Amino acid sequence: MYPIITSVDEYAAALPSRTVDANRTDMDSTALQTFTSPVVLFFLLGLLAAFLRSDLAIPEAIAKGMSLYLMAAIGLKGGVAVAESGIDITVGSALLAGIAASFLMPFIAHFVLKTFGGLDRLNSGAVAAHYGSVSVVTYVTAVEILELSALPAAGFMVAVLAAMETPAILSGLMLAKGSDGTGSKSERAEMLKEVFLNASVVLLLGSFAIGMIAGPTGFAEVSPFFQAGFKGVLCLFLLDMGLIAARRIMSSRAITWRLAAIAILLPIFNGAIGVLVGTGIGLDVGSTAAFGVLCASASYIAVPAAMRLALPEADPGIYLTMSLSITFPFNILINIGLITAFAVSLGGGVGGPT
Amino acid sequence: MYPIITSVDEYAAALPSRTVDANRTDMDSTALQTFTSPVVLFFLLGLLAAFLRSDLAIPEAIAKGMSLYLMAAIGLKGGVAVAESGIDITVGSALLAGIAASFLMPFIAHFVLKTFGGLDRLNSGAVAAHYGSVSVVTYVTAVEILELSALPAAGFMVAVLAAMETPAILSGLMLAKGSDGTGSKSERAEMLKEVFLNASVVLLLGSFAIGMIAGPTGFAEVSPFFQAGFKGVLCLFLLDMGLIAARRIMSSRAITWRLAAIAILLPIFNGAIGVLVGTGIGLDVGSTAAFGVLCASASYIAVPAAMRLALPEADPGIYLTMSLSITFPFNILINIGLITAFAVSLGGGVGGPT
Amino acid sequence: MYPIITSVDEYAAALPSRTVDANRTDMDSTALQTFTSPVVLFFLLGLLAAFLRSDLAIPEAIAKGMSLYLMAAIGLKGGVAVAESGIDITVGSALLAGIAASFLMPFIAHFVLKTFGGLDRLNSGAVAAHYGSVSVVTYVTAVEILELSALPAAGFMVAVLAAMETPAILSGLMLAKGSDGTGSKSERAEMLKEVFLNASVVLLLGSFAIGMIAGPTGFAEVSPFFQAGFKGVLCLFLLDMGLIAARRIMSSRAITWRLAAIAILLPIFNGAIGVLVGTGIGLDVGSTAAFGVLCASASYIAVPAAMRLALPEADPGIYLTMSLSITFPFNILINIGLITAFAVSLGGGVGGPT
Amino acid sequence: MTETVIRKRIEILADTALVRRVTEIINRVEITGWTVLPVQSGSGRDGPWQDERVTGSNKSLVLTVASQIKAEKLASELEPILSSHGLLLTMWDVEVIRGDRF
Amino acid sequence: MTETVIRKRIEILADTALVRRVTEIINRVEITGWTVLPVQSGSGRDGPWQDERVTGSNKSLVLTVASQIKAEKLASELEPILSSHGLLLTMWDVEVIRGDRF
Amino acid sequence: MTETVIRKRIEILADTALVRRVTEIINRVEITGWTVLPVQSGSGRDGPWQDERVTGSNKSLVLTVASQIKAEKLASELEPILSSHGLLLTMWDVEVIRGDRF
Ligand SMILES: Nc1ncnc2c1ncn2[C@@H]1O[C@H](COP(=O)(O)O)[C@@H](O)[C@H]1O
Ligand SMILES: Nc1ncnc2c1ncn2[C@@H]1O[C@H](COP(=O)(O)O)[C@@H](O)[C@H]1O
Ligand SMILES: Nc1ncnc2c1ncn2[C@@H]1O[C@H](COP(=O)(O)O)[C@@H](O)[C@H]1O
Ligand code: NA
Ligand code: NA
Ligand code: NA
Repeated sequence: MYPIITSVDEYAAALPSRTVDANRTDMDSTALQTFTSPVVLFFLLGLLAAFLRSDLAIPEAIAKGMSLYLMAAIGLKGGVAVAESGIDITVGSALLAGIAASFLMPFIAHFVLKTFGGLDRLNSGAVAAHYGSVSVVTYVTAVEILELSALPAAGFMVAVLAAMETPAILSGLMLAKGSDGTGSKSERAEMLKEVFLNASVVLLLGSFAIGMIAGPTGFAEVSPFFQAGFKGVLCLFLLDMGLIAARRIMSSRAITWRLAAIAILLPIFNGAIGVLVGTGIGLDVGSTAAFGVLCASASYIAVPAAMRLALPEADPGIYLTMSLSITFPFNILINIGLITAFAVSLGGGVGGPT
Repeated sequence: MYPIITSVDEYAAALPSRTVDANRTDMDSTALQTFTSPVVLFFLLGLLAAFLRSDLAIPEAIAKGMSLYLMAAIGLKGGVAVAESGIDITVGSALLAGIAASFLMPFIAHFVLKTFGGLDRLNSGAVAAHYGSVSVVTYVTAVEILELSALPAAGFMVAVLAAMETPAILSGLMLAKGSDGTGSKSERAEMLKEVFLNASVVLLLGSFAIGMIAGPTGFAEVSPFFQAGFKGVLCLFLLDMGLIAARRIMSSRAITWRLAAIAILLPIFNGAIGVLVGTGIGLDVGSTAAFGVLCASASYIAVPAAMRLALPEADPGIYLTMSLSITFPFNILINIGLITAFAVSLGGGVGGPT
Repeated sequence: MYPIITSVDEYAAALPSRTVDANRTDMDSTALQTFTSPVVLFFLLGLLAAFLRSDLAIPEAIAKGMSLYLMAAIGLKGGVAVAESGIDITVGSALLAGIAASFLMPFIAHFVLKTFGGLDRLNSGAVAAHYGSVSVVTYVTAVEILELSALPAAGFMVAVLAAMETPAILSGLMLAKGSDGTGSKSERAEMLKEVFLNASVVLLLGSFAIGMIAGPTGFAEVSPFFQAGFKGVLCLFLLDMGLIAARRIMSSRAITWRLAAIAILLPIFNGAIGVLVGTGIGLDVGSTAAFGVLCASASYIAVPAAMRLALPEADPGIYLTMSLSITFPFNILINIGLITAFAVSLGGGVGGPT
Repeated sequence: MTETVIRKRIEILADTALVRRVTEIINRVEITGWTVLPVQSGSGRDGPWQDERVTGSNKSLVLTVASQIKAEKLASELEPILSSHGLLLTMWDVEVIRGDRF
Repeated sequence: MTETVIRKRIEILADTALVRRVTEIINRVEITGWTVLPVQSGSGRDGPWQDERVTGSNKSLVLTVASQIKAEKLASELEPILSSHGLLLTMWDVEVIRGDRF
Repeated sequence: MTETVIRKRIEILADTALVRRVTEIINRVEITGWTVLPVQSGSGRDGPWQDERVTGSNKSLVLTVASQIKAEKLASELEPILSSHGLLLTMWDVEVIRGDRF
């Protein structure tokens, strides 16, 4: 494990050295695009409004509706892209790599959370599950920023996103309860059902399939709704996420500085691993960055819901605050830029940034 | 009545024979368009997700908002179309035919439900009212599919849709309670008010009128919202309808195979009548098909609401499950195609498919 | 004060005389545009549906979502416009004039409400606060109508709108409670916080700032959502406002004919003052009309919320019915047209209508 | 100590479409007011239902506070529609402040 | 006068994700029905929370009316998950009409 | 049999804008928690109202469970704003499980 951890340093080191020459501009422009993009600015507005204790709030039904819209839209777009590009061996490797990453990353997280973080086994397992799984909105924001930087991610990455949601829940539960302690057989079956048929997995894969079947022609009919409106909806959704993230951390009581540090360093570390793996299995630079972002992101929808059922004794004040109030903003504001720069530097080193 | 019922056979017979030569392709392409259209695919996704017991769900406020949007949009578009085309005698005939069909079709339905279906008088009347009235979403979906097949329905059909919502409620109540048994005078007055001023009638006719007043110029201002977004919203709305329809049938206890059969055969029969009448009064092929779909469709919004007030003893487990969980999916997935093919075959036989 | 009040007559007099020659057509066309615009027609539909006691209703979450959308959109557009045009001294004068108008207009209103209106001090103060503050939707509707008349308001007027929301609350409280009676120090501090950080001020100014930072390029990404959809959303929002306004007045018990007269004459008077001030500080005709509309409009969101906290003994049946059910429709349907005509006549008199 | 009096609190679960009929009866027996709460889902003799406002199959909870006498009057006025319309009525004693209002 | 009988009304506040588990237990002890009300926000030992359906951190209130015996059975069946899952259960006597249903 | 203790359940209907003021008082008298339920519509001395969140004219129901002593303290602390702000407070005895929490 240690050699891997030291690669964080490598990763950090890579940024100044490798990117200086050819990729300095890329990184700068990514950072700039991040902070002049309305999408990110609305997120900052949400954070700010909540810190100032404004009563600005988005009705829940609207927020829920927007998240369904965003998932349907990226599923569709991914499916259409795959219908156009066809499927090759990379798709299979990316899916496998995603599933493996989601299942394995919680082990590292669990170790760090128990030792450095000082959490008990139960809470370590619960938090670890969040970091193995993914955040749809982080992914979507990254894809937008990558497109602005002319580094689009491949369409099939949506399927990877869906595939990475759930394996981490299983390993997190194993870590929390011991491999045999995941409850009675019927409970485990219910758990698995919950996990594989949860709303976001079904909607992502379902609309991905619809995109593949309908193809570009079918998509053309609905693209004014699902494509043209996308970024605007993302703005309002991130405004809400900013409000929720900031409000949660202001009322949080359970977060130590050690946990806060983990909530920042773990996504850097996981992101670097993701970029290395993505480059290793031959993804293009945009998809590599997207894969890195998936590894770096932490779930705050599917996994908390599963934990409430399976580990009700674990403290939502810890896992939600870490994933939603620290890691999520850090990823949106800084880490997407870091990961992209790292992917570009590696991709540039191997064979050019496309 | 019997001669009419046998025309179901005629209708069924008409499909293979008349359409074979010239219209085979039309029917095939309609069927194909049905199953590669994102609109229909999202409906299937909803059905599937519910059958798999996924927790996917659309917030009610969003669903309600989408249904208001869809009604405002088709009202507007219809009104603008009439502002462009002007009103002629066909409009009047179509309105009269629609009102007559809505009022009279429950009598046939009531007879079948009481004899073959084995329902009591009360429930037969309640179910019959649903089949005389119309489903806005079925109509909207049909119009989309017809447009893909280059058979657009006339703009004034929206007014026919609105006119057909309520007469069936009156005949259904008469059938359920006896002609004099529709309650006290004040109750009847309240009932009528409810019926003629229910939300969907007011919104459909109101936005139809706005479309006529504003005309193409006024509509241009709002068309990015009401026109460009339309199909996308319809996708998400049908996703929700699929979820609701499938969940209802899974928890249903009251549906016998006889009732299920009626919920499929009645819309075929009513659709055929509608096509015959539409052709008879000289509607173009697209409008004829749309009229057939109106006759075939069963209400699951306005009529259930009225029944809860006027016939609270009738069982929603019967009328909602039949109209929403059997007839509605059957119409969307199969019957729109059948009706269109029949309309084309008749229209082609009379004077060409336009 | 009296010389000012007589200027209402001047204002009324100005309409027939000055506008007859050059501006007759402008006024007529504004009036025409008002009544063929789908935006206004949907408002009328809402009023009508409620008067007929239809059960048409828009879910609250949707209405709230639409109002957030409208504020974000106008904030963004204003910010982008300022990013393009730059800031000059007029911006500062307009902001100062707006703040002064919002703070001072309640004094006149309070006087009229106490004397002619017969209200007690408390309710006079509460109502006066509403008339000093502004209605976002009235402003937005006016901007749409002004654009149809080729008299666009300057982008910075959005900042003026935000600045005018709150000063009136302070003067209204002073009038209601006496200058020292605005409660304990901590209550006053909380009050001020509420007022300056209320949702609409934060969202308007926040998205205004985002528009300035993102500029036209950044806005281009999100313009299909925030620009193309704008008028359509406004239609549905005004439909809801029509329903709410009419339902409220139908169940109102507290409104005398004197209060109704004030609810119509005060916006005429305040609008005229606004146009005079706007012309005086050198705004272009469109911005002058917009400033007049801001002065004429009465708050029905931010101020009622503040009054419930600070003046719970004041009667919402008075202040909400006056501002929402009388002044708001009067402004939308008639006063925007009057104010525009007055601004054009003054602007034309001074130096031509642009 | 705050002075309280005993009143009846009555809660009626009904189809949302029927709420107006219930509140009209509340007004008719001259109870001073009522409050309606939303309901999400439930289950009864007809099996489970979920709030599908699209098909109008949702319910609401009407709550009202009244004197013993008016509460009994309300209950007996509601009785005819209780069974036919599937209402659920519960009623119990509560302490209220400013009891003269009710 | 309308005839009423005394029944227990039980209300259980639970994470929305747990509602199905609660209603399964209600069905298991053969209570005839239940009703779920939405909840907006709250505060307890973990500090305040607001209904953030996005993160699934919302709660619901399950209400059910039953005979004394079934109510006690329900309470004892729920007891194991009451503490571990942070449920809040209150229970009191109410008068109901058509009491034979419960 | 499950052991229960008797506590007071207090429910306060208030303008949503006032909920924070009410819960601050609940915290001040050191009650362990509270829960807020949404309200849809109602009618009182000012006539009927409907939940128009657009104009902020909506209400919420604050429910809290506390010991007799704390409940009385809460009632008397709330009394000054009860009339001026048009609150509706009802209070009754309930059985709770794990009563030591309250
Ligand atoms: N007797 C009552 N029972 C239940 N709710 C009431 C009652 N009286 C008033 N309310 C509620 O309290 C609110 C304020 O009432 P009031 O203070 O009479 O204006 C009303 O809008 C109702 O929602
Ligand atoms: N025992 C019960 N406790 C709470 N709610 C009930 C109970 N029985 C029925 N309900 C509610 O009342 C509705 C109608 O019940 P029913 O009349 O049995 O169909 C159900 O859908 C539930 O929401
Ligand atoms: N005394 C109380 N009265 C009413 N609701 C409470 C009370 N204590 C806790 N709650 C509710 O129960 C939830 C869980 O409480 P706890 O188990 O203390 O974390 C809180 O978030 C509140 O919504
Ligand atoms: Na991850
Ligand atoms: Na029909
Ligand atoms: Na004003």
